[in-house]
Amino acid sequence: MGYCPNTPDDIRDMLAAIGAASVEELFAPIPAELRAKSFDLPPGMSELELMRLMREKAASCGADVTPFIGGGIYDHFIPAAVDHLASRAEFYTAYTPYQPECAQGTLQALYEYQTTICRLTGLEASNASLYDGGTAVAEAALMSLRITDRHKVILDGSVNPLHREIVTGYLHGLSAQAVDVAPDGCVSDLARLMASIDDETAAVIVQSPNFFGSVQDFRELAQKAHDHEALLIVSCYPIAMGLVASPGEMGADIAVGEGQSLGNHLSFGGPYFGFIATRKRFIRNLPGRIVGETIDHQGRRGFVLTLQAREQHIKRHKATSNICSNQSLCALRGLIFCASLGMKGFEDLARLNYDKAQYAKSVLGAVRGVDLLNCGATFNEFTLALPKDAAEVVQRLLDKGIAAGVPLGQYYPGMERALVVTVTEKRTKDEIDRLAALLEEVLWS
Amino acid sequence: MGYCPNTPDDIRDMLAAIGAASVEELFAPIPAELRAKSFDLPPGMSELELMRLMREKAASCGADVTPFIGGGIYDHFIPAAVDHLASRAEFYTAYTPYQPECAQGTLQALYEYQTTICRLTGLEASNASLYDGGTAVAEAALMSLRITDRHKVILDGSVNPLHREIVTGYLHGLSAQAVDVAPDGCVSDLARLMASIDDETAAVIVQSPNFFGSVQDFRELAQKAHDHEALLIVSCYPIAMGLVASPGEMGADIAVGEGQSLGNHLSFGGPYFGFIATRKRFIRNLPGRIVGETIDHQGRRGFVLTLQAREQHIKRHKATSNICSNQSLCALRGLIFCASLGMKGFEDLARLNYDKAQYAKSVLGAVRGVDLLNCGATFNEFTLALPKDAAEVVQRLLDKGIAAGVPLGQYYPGMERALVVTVTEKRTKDEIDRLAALLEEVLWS
Amino acid sequence: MELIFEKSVSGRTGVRVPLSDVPNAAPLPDELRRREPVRLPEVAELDLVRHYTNLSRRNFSVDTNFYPLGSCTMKYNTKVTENAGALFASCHPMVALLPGGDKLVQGPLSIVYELERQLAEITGMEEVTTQPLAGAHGEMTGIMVIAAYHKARGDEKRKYVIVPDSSHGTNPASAAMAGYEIVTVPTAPYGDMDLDLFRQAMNDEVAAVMLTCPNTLGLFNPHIAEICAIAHEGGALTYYDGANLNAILGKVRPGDVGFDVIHVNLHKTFGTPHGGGGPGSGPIGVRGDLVRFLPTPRVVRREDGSYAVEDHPEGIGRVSDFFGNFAIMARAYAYITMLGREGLVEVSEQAVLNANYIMARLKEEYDLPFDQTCMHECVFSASRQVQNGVHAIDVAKYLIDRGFHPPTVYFPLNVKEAIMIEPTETESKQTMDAFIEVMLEAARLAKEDPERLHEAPVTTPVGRLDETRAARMQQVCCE
Amino acid sequence: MELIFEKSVSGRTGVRVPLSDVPNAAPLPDELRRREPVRLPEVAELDLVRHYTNLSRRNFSVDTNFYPLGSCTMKYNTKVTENAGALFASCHPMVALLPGGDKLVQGPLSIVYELERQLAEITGMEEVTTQPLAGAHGEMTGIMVIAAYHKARGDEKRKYVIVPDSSHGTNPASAAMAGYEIVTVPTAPYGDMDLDLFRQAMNDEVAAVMLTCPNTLGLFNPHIAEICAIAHEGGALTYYDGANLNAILGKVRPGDVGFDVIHVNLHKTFGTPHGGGGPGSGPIGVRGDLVRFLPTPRVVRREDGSYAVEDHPEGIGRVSDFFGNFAIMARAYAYITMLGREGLVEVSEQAVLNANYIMARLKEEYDLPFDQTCMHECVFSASRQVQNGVHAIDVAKYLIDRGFHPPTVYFPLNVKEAIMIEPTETESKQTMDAFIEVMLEAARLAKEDPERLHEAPVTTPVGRLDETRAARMQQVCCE
Repeated sequence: MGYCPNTPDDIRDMLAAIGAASVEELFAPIPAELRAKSFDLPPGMSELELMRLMREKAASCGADVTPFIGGGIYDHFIPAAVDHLASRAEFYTAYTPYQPECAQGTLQALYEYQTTICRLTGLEASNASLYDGGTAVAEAALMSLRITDRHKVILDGSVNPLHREIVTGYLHGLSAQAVDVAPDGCVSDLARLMASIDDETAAVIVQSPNFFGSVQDFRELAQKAHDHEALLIVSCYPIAMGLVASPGEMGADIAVGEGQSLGNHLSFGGPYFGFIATRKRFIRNLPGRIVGETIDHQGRRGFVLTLQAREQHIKRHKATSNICSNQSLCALRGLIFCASLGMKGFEDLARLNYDKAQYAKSVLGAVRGVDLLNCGATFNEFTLALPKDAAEVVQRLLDKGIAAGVPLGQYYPGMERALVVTVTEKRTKDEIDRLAALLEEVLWS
Repeated sequence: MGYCPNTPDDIRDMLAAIGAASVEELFAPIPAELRAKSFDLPPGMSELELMRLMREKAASCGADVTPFIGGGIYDHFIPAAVDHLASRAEFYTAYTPYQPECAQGTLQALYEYQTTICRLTGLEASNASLYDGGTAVAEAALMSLRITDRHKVILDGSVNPLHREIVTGYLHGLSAQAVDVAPDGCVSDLARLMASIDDETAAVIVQSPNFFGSVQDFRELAQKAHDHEALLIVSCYPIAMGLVASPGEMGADIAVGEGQSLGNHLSFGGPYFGFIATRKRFIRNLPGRIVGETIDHQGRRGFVLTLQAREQHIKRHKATSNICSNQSLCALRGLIFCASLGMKGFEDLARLNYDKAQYAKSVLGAVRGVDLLNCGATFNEFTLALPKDAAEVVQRLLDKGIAAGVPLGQYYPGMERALVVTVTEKRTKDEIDRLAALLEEVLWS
Repeated sequence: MELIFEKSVSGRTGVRVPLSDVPNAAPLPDELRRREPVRLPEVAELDLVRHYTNLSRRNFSVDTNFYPLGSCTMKYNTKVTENAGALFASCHPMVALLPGGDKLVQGPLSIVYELERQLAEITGMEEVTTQPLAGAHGEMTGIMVIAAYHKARGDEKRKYVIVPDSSHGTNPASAAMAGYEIVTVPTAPYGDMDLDLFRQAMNDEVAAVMLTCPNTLGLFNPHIAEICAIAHEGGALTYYDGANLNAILGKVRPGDVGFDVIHVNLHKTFGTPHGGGGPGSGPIGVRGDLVRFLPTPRVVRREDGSYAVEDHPEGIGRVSDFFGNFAIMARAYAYITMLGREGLVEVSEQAVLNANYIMARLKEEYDLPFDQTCMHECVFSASRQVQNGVHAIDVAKYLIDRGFHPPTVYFPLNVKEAIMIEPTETESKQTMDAFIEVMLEAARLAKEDPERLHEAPVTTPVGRLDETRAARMQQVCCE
Repeated sequence: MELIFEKSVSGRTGVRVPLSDVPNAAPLPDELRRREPVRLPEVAELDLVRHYTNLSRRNFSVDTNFYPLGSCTMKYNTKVTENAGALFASCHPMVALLPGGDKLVQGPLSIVYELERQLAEITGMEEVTTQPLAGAHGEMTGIMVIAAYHKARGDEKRKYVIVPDSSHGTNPASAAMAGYEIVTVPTAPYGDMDLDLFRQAMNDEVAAVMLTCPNTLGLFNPHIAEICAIAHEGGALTYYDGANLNAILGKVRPGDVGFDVIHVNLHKTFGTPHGGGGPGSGPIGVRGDLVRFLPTPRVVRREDGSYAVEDHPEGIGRVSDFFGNFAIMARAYAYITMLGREGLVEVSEQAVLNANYIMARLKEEYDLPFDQTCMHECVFSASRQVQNGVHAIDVAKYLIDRGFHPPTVYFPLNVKEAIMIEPTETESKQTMDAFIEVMLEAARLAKEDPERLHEAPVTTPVGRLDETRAARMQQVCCE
């Protein structure tokens, strides 16, 4: 017996009420020739044995490696309260708040989440979450096509290559054009980006900080895009928003990003959440669910899913997106994370990331033969030029329990000796110093 | 700043309302000469640093040792639901249910707990928990003094020596007499116990299964005690109650025990809980809190703390005990554990313990030079006679990552070569076989 | 209840940020710096905890209420699988993509691999990818695979995808996202997609047919093999929406029937919690000759038994950043492993039994448009109650007052005043009996005291909310 | 709500028991076997989870409500300390007592040792033992230590322990458990134990004087040094009940003042949750020449920095099985370590500020028997309200309806209609203002509409319960 509660007596009584002789009889509508030809799975096990198995697997999950890696996903501190609150059963065992009267918990939390995203990004309207950072960039691209009724998107080469691949796939199906503009070293080639914009352009997509860690000023780019009635889409790293000018400040029309760093565990790739925010006038073009404020007949404030006419369950193939299940619980974690730090704490956290990365720059840049690639200003990532193949160096350092960074060769042919190093607030000075020492050792001994 | 929420503005406003110039002024009632001469503690740290420190400490806590040890505390399976439910904030951040209308959660749960303890022990009235197994035996002894108005307690030597030490301490203060009766090998010396009972005897205290693992029939002992208007107190191991005759069936007047094995983590010694149950006619002599059923003015069923006239906050020095804070949350875990297994599951679990221990007996008893001490019937513990000093053997096996058992020499002089081995349902056949192999190796190579 | 922002007090701090052990760095250039701090709420940890604890208490959920939300499979998710999923919290996915990194993450890679094998066996497909992050994402991925297949064959003319009118809205939306135009086929009086109309709609410009089976009426379509044959004959591929897979575990495998692509909702069928609307997870399975089009990367098992991450050069590329919603997948893997073969078969048998029981008990009082044995869910209509001015929504709101989450209402679209009930296998007869009592009570009240139903709910923190106002105001964040 | 036993259905199973990998053994002899299985509830895991989740929702708690329960120090407990305490779940205490076992449990042993050092510094005592499992258990242990001290000196005549009439009931009860007779000294008009009456009560048969300071009126007794001196002069020792230690961290150390023994409640002062009534933890600290009487075993630090468990042969023996409620101690250790010196001082300062603020704001409407600066709590009397037939209990019940846990009422016994309010340092001015509003509202209602208060609470699952009936019925378990 599995986890089904009904006893043989229950089953007998239920069959009698149905008027069926057996449970098997209920499957009579399935023609015999359609029956499963195989169902070859092992027998089940109890909780105790299951956890024994799962713990074995978790023992080999790389959790003991010191991560100086990012690539969109960051090893940040998560306050204990986040886990405690997000694991309230009333949150995680509920579904989409279709019945608002008995879902005000989820709805108000999502409204607060939307507010948080608007404030982080400096924009006016957020939805209730998307899948992840990569699909968020893709959804933003599609959104720009809808808004402008154009078919060309300019994609900066310093946007996360994993995200670019997803965007390309999404655009491909719609026969829209993605124009790639290669970066200039570690920074966006703003001149070429601007030169690429024309009256066919739906949007320019950039990232801040970019995949190499650089932070740039996109105000002029925004102006140029707007001159052509194109949109500026900025993918941003939310923790950086404590210190770095927001997409809104930069003139972006749509801001997106990977929300993982806001209180979501690394979890080998997910679940995380994507966020998207835009100007209020584009709200009807947002994909996914949106929570809005309203009142009941007694004038009490309440929250509901709103503007559902955009969505697939109403609009079907004319919807702004196919998204249905989103990443609510991860968005809730993001909200609680932000609220637990607060205005000051969030800024302090960003500064700590910045300070630690600047320290790491100085220490790693001082390793014999290692140069900093000129990336301009950076936040908590930066790119090193090594005197040897970065992939080899990383592999040798992995054997010493340290993930030294992401080697760029696999994403940027020609950059085989470049290494993007990430330093979050969780990396201690000792760990940074140790990385420098080991790097020296691996390079020269 | 620590974890206090008030801002400088709040503090200023509050001081104004109070009419004080400073917070320090509020401490003016404390004469200067009484002020602290030192308060030499290090500065605080953040969550991140704290958890780093605590994880370091937890890395050296013996959790990787395979435990074949008990001594009253057992490594049992805990269903995942127990942690999830007992960590509901409404349970663990509440206090004693003094205001029953807003504490029906705790009160009903404790009523269910009391019912569970009554059913486990085969008795009629339980309190809402005591501190632990040892103090529960002591409280039962004191209870027998109150009921009989006598001053002598007969204490079987096969009762857990840690518990006996506590009982002796409690009785000592009250100038009551504890008569120790040495066990006959691994079993209670029933004849001597019976012979010790006289008309001065308040109670006889035995344990089932006893410290050596043996299970005995106490019916005749109960009869003899009752003939002298003395009580029989049985300390029992709750998991064994799935298979072994209950204290009630054996004729006990008071049953007590250590509740840890019911869903409470090992946690280096606590918190656990002690339980106590008795016949209904002795209910007013129970120590500690008791929850009772009642109704409100609309006839709705509800639960309250009852018979409080026994307790220290009412009766002060004439109370049945000084206990105030008990181990509610641990008792709740015990309740949820029992309910999650249910009638059948609880019996199956007990049988599994029994079967595994019987298997271990056969395998370990077959190790060259090792004998089973004649313990009669056992549940999930048994005593081996080794050909060498058991303490040495245990120490050598500890180095191999296995806690082979509790050597008896430190508790029973003369039994230096005896070893009590515990086998719960969590020990696998492979682990048992490995213990046998390693024992052979340690003894002979 | 106030918003967390409304509880903010200037200068109040919550969780402490770690202290710095490095020197302060020179600031960012002015033009790159944020002008003002992010206006996040300034609350103490206690404020935070009390706020979200109390907010959570304003939700119905599976752990607190029976939640027979049709088409959502709101089954109970065991706590042990929740714990299993949490074991991998500290595992950085990028490690797997580093040179030599795969050997450090053998545990999670084995779960990806084994889960894909389990799902392949369960669905009768050749290979599975766990990359899609939700059901709709799986649908889109599946249609992208189908598009790649046609393209690889040089078959460029196909621009239509056929869906029945009873399908989930995600089906047409996903196909549209993948660049197709939609042809909708109506439901026949017997409750399934009209076979004749489907035949008429098929032509050599159709790329795929998307079906949900059992369909959204909870009915098993006995013609699915025939539909597959017709589609294949026309050169189209067939897509199986696995939303309702919970009904047929071990009974039917879409791959055996002739479907080419399937997605499964781990959060519906395989016991992972719904999280207030997500995260889900929507792996897709494909038949043999579509395997090469699956997204990159793939987790493979080497001959020595170890696992590796490989590029999949002919595939459609990446549809999400890494391997999917891994912690959700780990829960599903744990669920499948714990239940095993017998347990999974029991899931479907009991889910179907429970649905038929509710159907049998309620059909005297509620119209049953398709009165036949149902699978895991049954669809009533409140049309009889409408005669007294009581609509499906009124019954739904009354259920809230009585402690039950309402069924899905007004879906599927092809049933007027639809009330779609899916009890799932994890609910007992006793719970269903209590629900049935209240449903019958609602039917009685519809006749005797319809106002009671119109006023519901009265036990919730807010009554029925003005949705029109919300749409008009577009107040989606606080100032 | 039904009892879990009432939800039981014969034959239903919950969590699966592990399968056996060993042969079935021959059964126990008949006379040793249980006759019938234990009648535990037969429920599915979902039933279990829904039952206890919903049951939990019938509680007020710190995480959901302001809980100003005087004398209980219901402060907010941070979640990180909760996590810290859970890290040692799999650590078997018996390992520490095995030969050579101490080296495997250095982590937890270091916590026992360091926590004892922290508490010694905080209280100004020489050494501390963490063995006592709650405050009252600490009191008894402390009195046992005092008894051992007198006995070791051959001073066998002392048979009395003096307590003030305002003391917690545990003080006299604990002393009685340790074999002493109790002498109660009344409170003087100035709110503290009457010094003259105390002097009269002192003689060479007194073993100890037990004091709570600040006392249960929330007042600091400026005569404590004098009391200690008088006691010591008479050969008695002084016991400091640390229940109210939260008021004086870093301000006063009982050891400095002259107290010989102290217990501290980790669950009050040091940030561990109260668990619905327990577990607590009640370490005691003693002055130098009492150290040898502390219970066995002791955790010691060897010269090489490692920790060991040692017998303590002159001690009073064991008062609990191992080292105390360790997981609670670990939380307290984490709390003290996280807050540090400044944080702990701030605790007391803010706790005292908060209490004085509430006192100042309410004293216009509620009688304040001792109108002077209070420490961490303040005690009002509802005697003014009694003139309108409204008692302390009515105010308390009305607070429940308004979402606040009531203060302690009818304690201390030396104040009629006592209302004892302890906000603690973790509550904000805003929360207290909301509470104050409702308290003032209750005072207004007492004059204008006393019936409203008599009827309260009306928002809870049950109204006021018939306690007399409960005591008469003695229904303490279900059949």
